[in-house]
Amino acid sequence: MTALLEVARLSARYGRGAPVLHEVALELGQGEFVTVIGANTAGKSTLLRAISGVGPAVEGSIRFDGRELTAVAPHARPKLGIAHVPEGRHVFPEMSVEENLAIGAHARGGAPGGGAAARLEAIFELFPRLRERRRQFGGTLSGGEQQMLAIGRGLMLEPRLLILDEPSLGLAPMIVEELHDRLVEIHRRGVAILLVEQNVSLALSVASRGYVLQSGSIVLEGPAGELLRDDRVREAYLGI
Amino acid sequence: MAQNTRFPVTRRSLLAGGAAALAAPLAAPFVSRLARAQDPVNVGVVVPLSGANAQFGINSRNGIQLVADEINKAGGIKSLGGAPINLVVADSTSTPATAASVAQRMISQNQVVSVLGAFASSLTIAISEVTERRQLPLLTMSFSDIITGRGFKNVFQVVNKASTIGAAQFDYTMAIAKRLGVDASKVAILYEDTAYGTSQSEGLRKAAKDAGLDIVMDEAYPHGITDVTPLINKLRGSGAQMVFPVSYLNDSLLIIRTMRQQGLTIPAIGGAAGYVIPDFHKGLGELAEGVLSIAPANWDLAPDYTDRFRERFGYFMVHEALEHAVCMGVLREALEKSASRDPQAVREALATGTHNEGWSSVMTGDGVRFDETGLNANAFPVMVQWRDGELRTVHPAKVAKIEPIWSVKAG
Amino acid sequence: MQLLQALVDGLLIGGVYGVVSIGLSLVFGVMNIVNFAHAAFLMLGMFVAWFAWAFLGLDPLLGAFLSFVLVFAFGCAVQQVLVRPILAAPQVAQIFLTVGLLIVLENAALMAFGADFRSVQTPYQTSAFRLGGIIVSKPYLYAFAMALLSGAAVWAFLERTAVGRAMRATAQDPMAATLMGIDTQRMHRLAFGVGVGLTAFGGAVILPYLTVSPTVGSHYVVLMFTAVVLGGLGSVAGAVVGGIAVGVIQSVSALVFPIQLQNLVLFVVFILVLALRPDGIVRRRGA
Amino acid sequence: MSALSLPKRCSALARPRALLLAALAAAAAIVPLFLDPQGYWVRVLTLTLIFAALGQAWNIVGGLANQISLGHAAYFGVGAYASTILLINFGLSPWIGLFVGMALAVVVALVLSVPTFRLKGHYFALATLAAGEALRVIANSWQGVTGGPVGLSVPFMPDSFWMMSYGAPRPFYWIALAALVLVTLVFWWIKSSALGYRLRAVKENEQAAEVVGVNTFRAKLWASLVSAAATAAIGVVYVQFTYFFDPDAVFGVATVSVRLALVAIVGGIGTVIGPVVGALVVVPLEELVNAALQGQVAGLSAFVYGAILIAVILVEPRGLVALFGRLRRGLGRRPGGAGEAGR
Repeated sequence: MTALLEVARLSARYGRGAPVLHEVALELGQGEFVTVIGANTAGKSTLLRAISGVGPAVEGSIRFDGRELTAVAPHARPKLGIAHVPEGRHVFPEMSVEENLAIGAHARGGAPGGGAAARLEAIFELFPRLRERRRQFGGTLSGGEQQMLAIGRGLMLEPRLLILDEPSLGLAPMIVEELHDRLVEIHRRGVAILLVEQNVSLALSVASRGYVLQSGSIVLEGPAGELLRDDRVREAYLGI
Repeated sequence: MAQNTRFPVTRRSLLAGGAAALAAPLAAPFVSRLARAQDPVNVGVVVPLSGANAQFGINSRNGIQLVADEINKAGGIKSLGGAPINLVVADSTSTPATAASVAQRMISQNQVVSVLGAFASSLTIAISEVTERRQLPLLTMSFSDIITGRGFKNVFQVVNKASTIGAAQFDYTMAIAKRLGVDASKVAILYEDTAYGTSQSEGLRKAAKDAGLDIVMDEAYPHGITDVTPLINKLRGSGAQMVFPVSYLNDSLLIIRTMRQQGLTIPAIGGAAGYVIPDFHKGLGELAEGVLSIAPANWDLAPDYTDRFRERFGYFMVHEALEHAVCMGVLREALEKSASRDPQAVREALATGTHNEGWSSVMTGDGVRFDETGLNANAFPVMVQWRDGELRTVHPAKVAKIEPIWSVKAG
Repeated sequence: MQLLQALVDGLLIGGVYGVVSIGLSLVFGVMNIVNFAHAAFLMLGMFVAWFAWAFLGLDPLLGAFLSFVLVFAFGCAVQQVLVRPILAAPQVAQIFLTVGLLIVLENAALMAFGADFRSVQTPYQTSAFRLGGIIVSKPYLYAFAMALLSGAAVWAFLERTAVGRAMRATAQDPMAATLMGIDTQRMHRLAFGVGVGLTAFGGAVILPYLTVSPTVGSHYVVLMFTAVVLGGLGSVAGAVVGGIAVGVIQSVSALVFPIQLQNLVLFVVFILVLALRPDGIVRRRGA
Repeated sequence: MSALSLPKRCSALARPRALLLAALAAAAAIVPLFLDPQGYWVRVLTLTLIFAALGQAWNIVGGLANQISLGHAAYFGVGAYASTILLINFGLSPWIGLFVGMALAVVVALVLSVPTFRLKGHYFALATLAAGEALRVIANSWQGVTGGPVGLSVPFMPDSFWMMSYGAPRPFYWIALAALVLVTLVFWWIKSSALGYRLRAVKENEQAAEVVGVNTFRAKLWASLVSAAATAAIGVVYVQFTYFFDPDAVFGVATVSVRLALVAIVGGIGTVIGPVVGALVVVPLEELVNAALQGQVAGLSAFVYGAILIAVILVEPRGLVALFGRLRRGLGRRPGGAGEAGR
């Protein structure tokens, strides 16, 4: 079986600055849950943005389901089954929760109704809070609710790969745990997940495999459990 | 468009092709200044060919072009060995400083003997500051009182001043009303707050005051007004029996239409500009019928001449075209009389005697004679009226082509 | 009574100001660009309607639809060729690109259509309804009705259709919109096209009481900016409210101040509103 | 004056550039000796210098603090009217009128600062636009003082330095050159002073600047007062040179406000040389296009002028100075261009 996502020799830079990513290689199997950890400026977000196409120009190759992504326009990538929940959530502040979710349906080419209604129902089941808040504007939600909305909005795309960038940033610990439970649930339903998370221990506890990104290069990779026990990881990211 | 007549390409710009055309003015100082007898006499024409006044600029250019072509066809300036007239036409834009630069360019690069233009008073005044310092005659049909009111020696105004035209707008109307037995004692004055509107309304106001009439409304409105309803509401409340609007076309149409919408059937006696151009009748149709307006001159006073314009350009010779044609006609006479290309000699010839040959005779008042300020002392305004789709002269009686009527078409 | 009349007049004319300003607001909202050439598209719409009247005998109220379609298509092209390349450029460059566009469009129209002042003749343009002592001008009322109709259509488009929603998403967060599979460049093109098309529509419906010439747009530039700023840049509903506010201010201020100063009154209100409520009188844009 | 206290900074780096500029100014000063003193080119070059100086004055707020003012005509017109009214009614020398005009412009700038300084980006641009237009309406309506829409003519006088009156353009060339040099020095001085540092902070991130203790309101105010005063002073020179003006010629949006910002923008805002380069392109270009296409179809010259402006901005949105830099480096790519998705 071919990998769902195959990143090879990926380099990226902003303008004429120093490269932010340098020859990165990464692989993610069908339905796999992978996390990328690293320091703040390691280039994690840039890597995710490169995959969804909203980052800087890149060199190298990104293959999704065997197809070269670098030649696909950014806005066409969600249609292939990639949903990217960006850092900072980026919900549409002046749209209701329902409308935020409906945007996802639009990208799938369908007007609300039919399959979209069922997906909406599934998302409301996953995040009951969103159902309560369905008429509220995105901008008026709490941070945790916004994060749920952002994830729900991504799920409306019926992705095969869900990319999450720092979903727990700025959220209370209780909510973070709830969120990760939901991620596990989403993964259980067959969606592959690529997670970037500052909360390294949490990330490694939910993911099956992990990569360590340092100064734009992958320095370490392996099963999550191994990484969690790795001294270098423990020292650098877990503060132990 | 019929107006898009091209102008004779100068020798210089023929030499300079493509992008090099941009460099042509640079080369001018090095072009030989030696003038042989058959070398053309360069005449500068500075008129607005872009911006809000473009239509009037194009009309003016057409008038001048017509006369210049006629002169050349008839053998040029005979006293200069048959030298043809070469018009150097440029866009004044609507900025006075640009108009002045253009004039300066014509004087130093094209060695023009005289400048004609520039329709709008502000542009003409700016140009006159240059021509006066360069001692070169400027012929204009701009109305402003300032033009010949500064003691300049080199500016010649072939039409009456704005204050005279404004006064005539009022006095003639009263004369017509009296003759037709119409009661008119309460009047309203509306004018756009431009140089033209302001200075003409001053003459109008003074004449109304002198006549002891009740001015029940006297209001300026911003140029480019997009809704005159507040103005007409005020007019309706004022009880005026007639209104004197001084405005360009858009406002004049708005004013007349809004008056009719509100059932206000008092006559509007226009202040030239917007009221005496073909677009006025085209825009209002039936409603234009019977509308009176003052005008500095009118085509029907010399149809043998002005019909040539209609033939060539497809519309009647509007007054700015006519008066600019007169400027060109007067200049031709001065060139003939002076037999010189020296601007000062031409100025002397302009300032002396009466010019009444050919196109010079088309202006009101038996030819053009400039007083010591440079104002045409012979000219007088006329009252014109839209009748059967034509603009006809109805007053003063000595030049009137048909009898005026006092009627207002309701919508 | 005078005040009532002034309010009615202000409302009618203001509704039109509002609708011609929607496009300016929409383009700003979606692309963050202040389009100084916007009024030139009003002029184009008026010309289309005039030619439709002169050669097809179409009343401008109907010709307005043609104006919308043609100017919409033209606007999409302008966005693609001229505006798109400078979306990431400094604000000043954007301003001056649109200023250059204004000069180009005005003078292209001058070369293509000539400098004549053209106007149409319609049976209703000099009549009015009388309700009690209040005079309601027919051409103003029709223009107002058509304007509100088109404003409502745009509102419905933005609020009720998937494309409209995608456009709003692009305005609120272009990156998130891209991540949701929205082609933001297409949205920009559409927004620009709809924006200038709507203005062209507004230009057509006011043609029965106005004249068109290449520079007619210049009379509307300041009114449009005032309307959108009063309503809040980027807000569609705000543009309509702002437009009506402009119309009413103009018309009511004429009762108190000399009409010559109507724009001065407007500017003072404009600056005061900006100073006190920089985001306009209608609503606050979200984060 | 604390904001303007000059730091001990006359670095080695600044010196060769200062010498270069001095040499340029000296070379510019002798140019008119080779031209017809009454002629067209002296006139065009004088207008170029005037607009270069205006662009430089605008640059103080527009370039250093990125406050895009579209209302500088307000100051320009106030200077023009103040000195001319005093000259006509009291025979006062325009040199004195110049200071009165500067003082009035400072007052106008103070008044405008209150409602406009909180505004950002487009809002600031639009508010200043409205302010300039408001003054135009006032000048147009206040006929008793300003002459109203008819405009004002500078009285015809014999050549005199004291009355800033000359029949030929040449002396104005030197006055305009002096004005440009002065404004450029002021710009330079501010740019390298503590005030310039604060303005840069405003430009980069106003909130962050506030947090680290920069009084951004004061910084912007100083810059705009200096800019307003300089603009008014040049306004006086302009009307003495053109002899006649009406409200639209000195308070107009297109004729003044947009034009002088355009000069700075085409050249490259925030740079010392930008407005000079911009004026050297914008002003003569308009004349050359007008001259080359004279007598052609109405509207063609303005059309071509507009098209060239668009082309310049499309090729390099950051102005000609940046373009020259790019050409010198021989690099085709421009940083910060293209790439819209992540806007």
